Amino acid sequence: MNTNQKNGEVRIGFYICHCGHNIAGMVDCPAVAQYAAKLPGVVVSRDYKYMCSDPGQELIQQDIREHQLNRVVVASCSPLLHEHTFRNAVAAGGLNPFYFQMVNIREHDSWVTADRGQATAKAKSLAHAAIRRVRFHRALETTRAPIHPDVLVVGGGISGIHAALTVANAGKKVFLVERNPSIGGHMAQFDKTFPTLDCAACILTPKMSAVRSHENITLWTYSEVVKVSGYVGNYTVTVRRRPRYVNEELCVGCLECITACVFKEPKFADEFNVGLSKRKPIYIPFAQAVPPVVVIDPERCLQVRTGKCKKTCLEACADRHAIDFAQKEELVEIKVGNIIIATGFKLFDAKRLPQYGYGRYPNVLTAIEVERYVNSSGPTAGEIVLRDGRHPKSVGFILCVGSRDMKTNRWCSRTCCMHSMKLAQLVREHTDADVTVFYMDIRAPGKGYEEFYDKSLAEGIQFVRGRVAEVTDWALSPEEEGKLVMRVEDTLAGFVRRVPVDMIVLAAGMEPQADSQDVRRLFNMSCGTEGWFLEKHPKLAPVSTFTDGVFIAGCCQGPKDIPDSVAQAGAAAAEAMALIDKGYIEQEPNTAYIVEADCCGCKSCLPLCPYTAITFEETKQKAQINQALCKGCGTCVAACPSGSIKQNLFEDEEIFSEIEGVLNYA
Amino acid sequence: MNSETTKVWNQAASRANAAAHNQRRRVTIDPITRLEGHGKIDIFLDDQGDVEQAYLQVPELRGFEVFSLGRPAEEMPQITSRICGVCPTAHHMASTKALDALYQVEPPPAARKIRELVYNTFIVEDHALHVYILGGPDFIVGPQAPPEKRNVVGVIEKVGVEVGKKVIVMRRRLRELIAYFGGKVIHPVLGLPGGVSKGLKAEDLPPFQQLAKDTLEFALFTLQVFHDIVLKNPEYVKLITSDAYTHRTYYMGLVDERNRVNFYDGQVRVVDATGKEYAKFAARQYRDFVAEHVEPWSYVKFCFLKGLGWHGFQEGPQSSIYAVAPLARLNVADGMATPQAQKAYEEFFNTLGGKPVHHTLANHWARVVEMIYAAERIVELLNDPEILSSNLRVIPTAKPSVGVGVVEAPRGTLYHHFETDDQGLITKANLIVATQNNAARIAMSVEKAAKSLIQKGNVSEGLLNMVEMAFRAYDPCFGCATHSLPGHLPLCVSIYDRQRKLLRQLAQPASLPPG
Amino acid sequence: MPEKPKIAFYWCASCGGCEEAVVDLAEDILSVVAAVDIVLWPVAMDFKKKQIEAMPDKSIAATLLNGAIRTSEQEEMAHLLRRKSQYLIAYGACAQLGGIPSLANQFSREQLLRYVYEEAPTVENQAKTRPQSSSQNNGHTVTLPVFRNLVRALNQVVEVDFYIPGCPPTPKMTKAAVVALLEGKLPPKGSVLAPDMALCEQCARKASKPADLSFTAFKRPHQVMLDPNLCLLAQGVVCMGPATRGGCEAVCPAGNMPCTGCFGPTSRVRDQGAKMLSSLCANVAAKETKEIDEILAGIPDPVGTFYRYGLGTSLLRGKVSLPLAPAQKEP
Amino acid sequence: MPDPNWQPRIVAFFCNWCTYTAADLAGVSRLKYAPNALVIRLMCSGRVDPQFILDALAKGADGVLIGGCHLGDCHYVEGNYKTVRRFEMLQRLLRDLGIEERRVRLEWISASEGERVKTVINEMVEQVRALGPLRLPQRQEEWDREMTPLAEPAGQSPLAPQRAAAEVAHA
Repeated sequence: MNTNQKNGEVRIGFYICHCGHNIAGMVDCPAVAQYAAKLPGVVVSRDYKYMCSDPGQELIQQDIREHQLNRVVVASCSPLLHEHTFRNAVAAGGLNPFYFQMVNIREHDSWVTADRGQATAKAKSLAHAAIRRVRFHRALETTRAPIHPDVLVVGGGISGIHAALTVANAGKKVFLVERNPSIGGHMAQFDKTFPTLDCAACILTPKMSAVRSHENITLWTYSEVVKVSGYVGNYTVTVRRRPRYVNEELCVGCLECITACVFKEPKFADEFNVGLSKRKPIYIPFAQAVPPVVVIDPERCLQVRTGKCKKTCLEACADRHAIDFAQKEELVEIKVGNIIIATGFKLFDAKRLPQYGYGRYPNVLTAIEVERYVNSSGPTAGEIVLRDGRHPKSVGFILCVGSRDMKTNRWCSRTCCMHSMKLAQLVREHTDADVTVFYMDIRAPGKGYEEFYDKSLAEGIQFVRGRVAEVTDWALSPEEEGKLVMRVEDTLAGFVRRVPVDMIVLAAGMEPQADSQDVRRLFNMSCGTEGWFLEKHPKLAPVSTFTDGVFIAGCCQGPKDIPDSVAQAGAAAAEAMALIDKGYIEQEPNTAYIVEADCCGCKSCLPLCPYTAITFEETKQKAQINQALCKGCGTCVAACPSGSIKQNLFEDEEIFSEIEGVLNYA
Repeated sequence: MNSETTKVWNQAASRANAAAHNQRRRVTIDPITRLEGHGKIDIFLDDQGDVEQAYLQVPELRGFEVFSLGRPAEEMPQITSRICGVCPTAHHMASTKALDALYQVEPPPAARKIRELVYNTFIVEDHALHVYILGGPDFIVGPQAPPEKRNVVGVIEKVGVEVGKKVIVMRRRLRELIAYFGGKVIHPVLGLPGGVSKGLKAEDLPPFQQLAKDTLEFALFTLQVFHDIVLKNPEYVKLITSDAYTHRTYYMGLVDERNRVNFYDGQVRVVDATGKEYAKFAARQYRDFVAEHVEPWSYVKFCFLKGLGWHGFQEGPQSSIYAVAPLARLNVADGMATPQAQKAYEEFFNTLGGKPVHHTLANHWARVVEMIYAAERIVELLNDPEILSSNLRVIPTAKPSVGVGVVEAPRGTLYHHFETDDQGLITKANLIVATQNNAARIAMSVEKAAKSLIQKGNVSEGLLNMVEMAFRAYDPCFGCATHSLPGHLPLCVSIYDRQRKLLRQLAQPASLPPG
Repeated sequence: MPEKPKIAFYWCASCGGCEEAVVDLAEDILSVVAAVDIVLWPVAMDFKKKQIEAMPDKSIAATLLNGAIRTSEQEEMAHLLRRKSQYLIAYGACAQLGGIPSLANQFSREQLLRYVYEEAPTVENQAKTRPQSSSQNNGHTVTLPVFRNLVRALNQVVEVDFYIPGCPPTPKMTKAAVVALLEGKLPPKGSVLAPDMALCEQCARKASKPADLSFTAFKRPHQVMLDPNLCLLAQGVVCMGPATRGGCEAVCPAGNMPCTGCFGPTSRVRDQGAKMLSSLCANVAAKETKEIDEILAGIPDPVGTFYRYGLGTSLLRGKVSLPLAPAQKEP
Repeated sequence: MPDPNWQPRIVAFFCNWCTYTAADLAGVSRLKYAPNALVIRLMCSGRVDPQFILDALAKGADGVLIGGCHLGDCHYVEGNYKTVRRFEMLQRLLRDLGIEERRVRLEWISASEGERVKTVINEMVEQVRALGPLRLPQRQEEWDREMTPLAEPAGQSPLAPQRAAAEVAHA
């Protein structure tokens, strides 16, 4: 420890950062520095262009040495951004890092204040508060908690799969939990992927089976996380595993049980083919499903529902006994250190825009439906047909369905343009229909995306700029007979057109999962107003959340395409691994503690702690706080009726002096 | 007036006159600050140097009635006890009884008895304080004794250190009993509407029964002391009955169903100067009989009989002024409820020439009679098996509205009157306390004493004590009177000449013991 | 023989309970009295103010002053005794915290005088006469001290060295304090001469309080049969014990009634009421605002409950919107 | 009497995870709002000791704003429930002590609601402006002015004449 901390006299260094023009543009930094210089205890007061820069930090360290500073205050941006930077600088200067206090005069002042005089005054008040406060700071040590090396990945879409594999390949154990009977997510439903038009299955399936076979991955499909407790490095997670009535280990996916099922014909909507085909109560989600085992739909299966069934499936599986109606739902508890959330998105329900006639006109389809049609393993084995079996002569695409629309969702779903152009090309490929795309703007901001747009144009796909007003089957002219007519204002040609087509494809946008709010609470994350999970910082921490050790990847954070999702998944995996390999997490020393000599044992604090960090020491008849369990919320501190609980970094004196400070500058 | 006294006066007077002359008639013996809030007396002389008028002032006020507003009624027994730390039990009990009335609950017998036990214990303890320490010195040591002797030290010299100890120990033990039930003896907490918070454990009874015996013995012993030292001395009797200390006014006090003295409960009885019953009423009717008069020169309000109207500070047939406290209680009662006390009661009136007795100084004797009654009552209560019952509370269910409670404080009748909303939060409070009832008569006593003793501007220490005796007999508590400050009134007399120049100021110590 | 240290007792706006508390030293008081030279004790013995003024400053070793300050005279005495004493000790809740009299700070001087002298049910005063700091009565000028707008604790008028808490303080503490004085074993200036731990420590009911107590209702003492052994808070009755300095040995709970907080807060707390409010309310069970309010309605008088003895020295000191009567002329 | 260029001063206690972050977001989004609110950062609104609120008012704040996570979203599970319970009682207490309820406000603002920080602070400033200055330090000063005659040396004290007389007496 450097001598500065020994002598009683408080010697404060105050630094105000211009942050280029971000602060200096609105706050008179030199004036604030002069003001601070006159405040008691301040021995150095400077303003500087960029405090967070190396020379800026060096300045602090120099002053600590030359002026025997034992307190440092920096007025710059938000502590959430740079508090650690400056603490480290202070430490490098030989001072305990917690003799530092930061003043937020950018996010909370210069950026939000319109008047330079007022902004400067506010900066002075805030600086005054910090200068008074820092006087009471004490030397503190950060505590370290070990990190459990296992990782939980929630969601088995492409993001979850990639995150899981990345972590697993690094030798960490991973639990991958997927709600559906198979992993694969939306990508598994795609036929080809833009802009390269390579087959989705071909690139996804290997990753899926890799997940299955990976020694470090425990795959739990048909399962959901129901409870999360603990904190970064030490989460306890409860997973509900729904019974599929089929023993995953024993089933080889021969599918004979399906043929044997008492239901001779498939008669239930097939989720994977978005209802375009039928399945039986016992079924396999799709050909390449992982795990490649059948599942029994409890809603449909006679045995499960009524217990009255010939159970022909059992006979069919006689040699393996994979089918097991005795299976019960089970709750499994696991311990992990980090959690990656990749719960994806849900498609906008086109029925919400009745003017497009989805659900009213059989030949109005959604993009994903067409996606299944064009897929060779789809309901029509790759044929694009109208509901009456004919091949469409003309197809129209409507973009931004449930996107960029004040009435539904304001945001751009980012993939629909490319997705639609891809389908348009596939439609051309599979049929020789005329294809017209109705768009507001074509957004192709990705590698090879613009080229893909050109290619679409080159292939003779028509692009009409304008939002379709309505779709109707009311023919006004012979050529409109038996067709679906789109009424649209062509904003380039500048007149209203009526365009008759055989088939209409709606590019439905992306929405947060229906249960995103529950999931958010489950993992203690925040949601943006739209319902997408909120990243810790839009630029600097895009896959982190406000809860340490919980990361987000893919479309649960916002609409994005496969490359971005995969990139994020990798990033999330890397963040998790960074923590794991460090082996411990540094805990902010803001824990509460009880001064034993002061505690009267009134027990008022005991019920207040959500982490049961406070216990009652029967022998001493006093309360105690377990520093490892305390998260530092300070609720018990505020509640202790005799003021016997204190909180590091947030002592009463520190806050009272801050109050005095902010009010002191008139 | 005996020759000895006269001699002392004249010496003092001549000294005083000389001094007065030297200092151009502007002498101040200045203890005034000792008396803040504890009352002061201004005496104005005419050209002849005779007393023109005397003002007894109380210069303080706390306004309990006002800051009780909005408070839960059940807190009143504890809040109002802070009116006076000398008689907190009286205020506590008056409020508690007001709460019974407010919630229309009758406490279980055991609770009532515990209240009565605590209350009578308090009366003995408080009376003992006055007899031996506050008022007693006037008689036991003697009015002419020098001031430095006129306190408990002098008393002990006269009656012996053993007795002095006895008094202190007795008081301590009695106060311990109050603390047993009340948690604290100063500002007890036992009172709740419909009962008391704490009962008596069987194992704790015997020591208290012993205490009861000793208390009665002590009370009788006190009467004996009074006999030996006061009544055997014709000078004292003469003094007691002298005109300077006599007022013909109304008297007010609490009596039981058989018109016997009762401190804790009963009906308020008022008799006129001839002893004829003027009124008898229940606490809740007090507003029909009691009214308060305001003077600009004192914070205390002066009570008078409402039916008669305010006729100023005068006695006799025109008077609407009444007295409370021991003498008054004996005057309004037909007797005492216990044998020994009854005996003492009869002796009291026989000696002083029948009812009613108008001699202010007789209060001291009456006080001793009351001590005996209270002690006997304590014995009765502690031998009543029901005192051990654990049935101590009735939970109020009625909707509260108005409640008036009355008790006899050592210094006289004490009314607490509360009105609340449905939640039992105070919407109006009115407090009429002992010394306030007496205030007018005390003022008169002082003026009368002054007039009869100060002539031609002759003023002396002796005079001062005689004047002091005039009000000390009431054992007034101006703390209570203004709901402000306490004080067994130490006195400061300021005397002004015709030009209203301050002529003299004289003071006497109040006489709490230094030890 | 060496001169005995001079001690003074004085009272301002108090009820006399503090004086009685000193008297309640009973036999013990003799030893105290033997060791000191009491130069001022209004209720007990004569003295001349002039004698006090004549004394050199700081010549009184210690003055124990009880009672709050409401009148000009009390202020003047406080200043005088401050000058003459080495140690000025605020004795009892009123001098230390403002005490119950400072509940009056929730009401204006005018409200007070109007009610007492004009509106009280038994007053007959058509002329609306009020006591005056100086009044003429058949040519006699009679004076009274000025009645201030606010009730104040001693340290709001003069500097105070030590505090002895309680309404009233216990004889035990009083003796301990005097002994500490005589032996010169005094804590740092400004200390309260009592334990710095909350009352529960001393309460016989402490062990009976459950570790997971949360409030589904608050009950007023008269509404429940009070269990003489169970923690009063556990019975839903507001007991100020947890927010109140110990030292009285929990006499009120011993009387089967809740603590009302007369010893004031510990040294670590600036506002006793706020702290008690904080701890009580945080432990309310309900989550819906409506239910919360229903439960909290069980405490109908927050000011009187949380600031019974300390309104005058609480952070707000009283009702902040009180109209002030113009400072009166001194007589 | 109120000073014409008076500006409301509001002390704001923001929880680290939601409201403080929202205020950062408001900054990042360059939303302009009134400069009168001065933010003190706490980890959780549950740390807001009622003493802080009273102290802020007593030291010259015209209003106090408490910002926490939405109920159910507390980073510490239930801290904000404790806050709202205290707040309900505190409001009653303040009312009884003559402080308008609208001077103290509790708001749930999540990390994503930067816009709300702007609206709430602007509203708050306006409603406090409408109420006018609280000026508790000045008021308490005015309260104590009635004592000043006695704060001076005894010689000047009102009772001086009597004392003068006394001195003559003993000369």
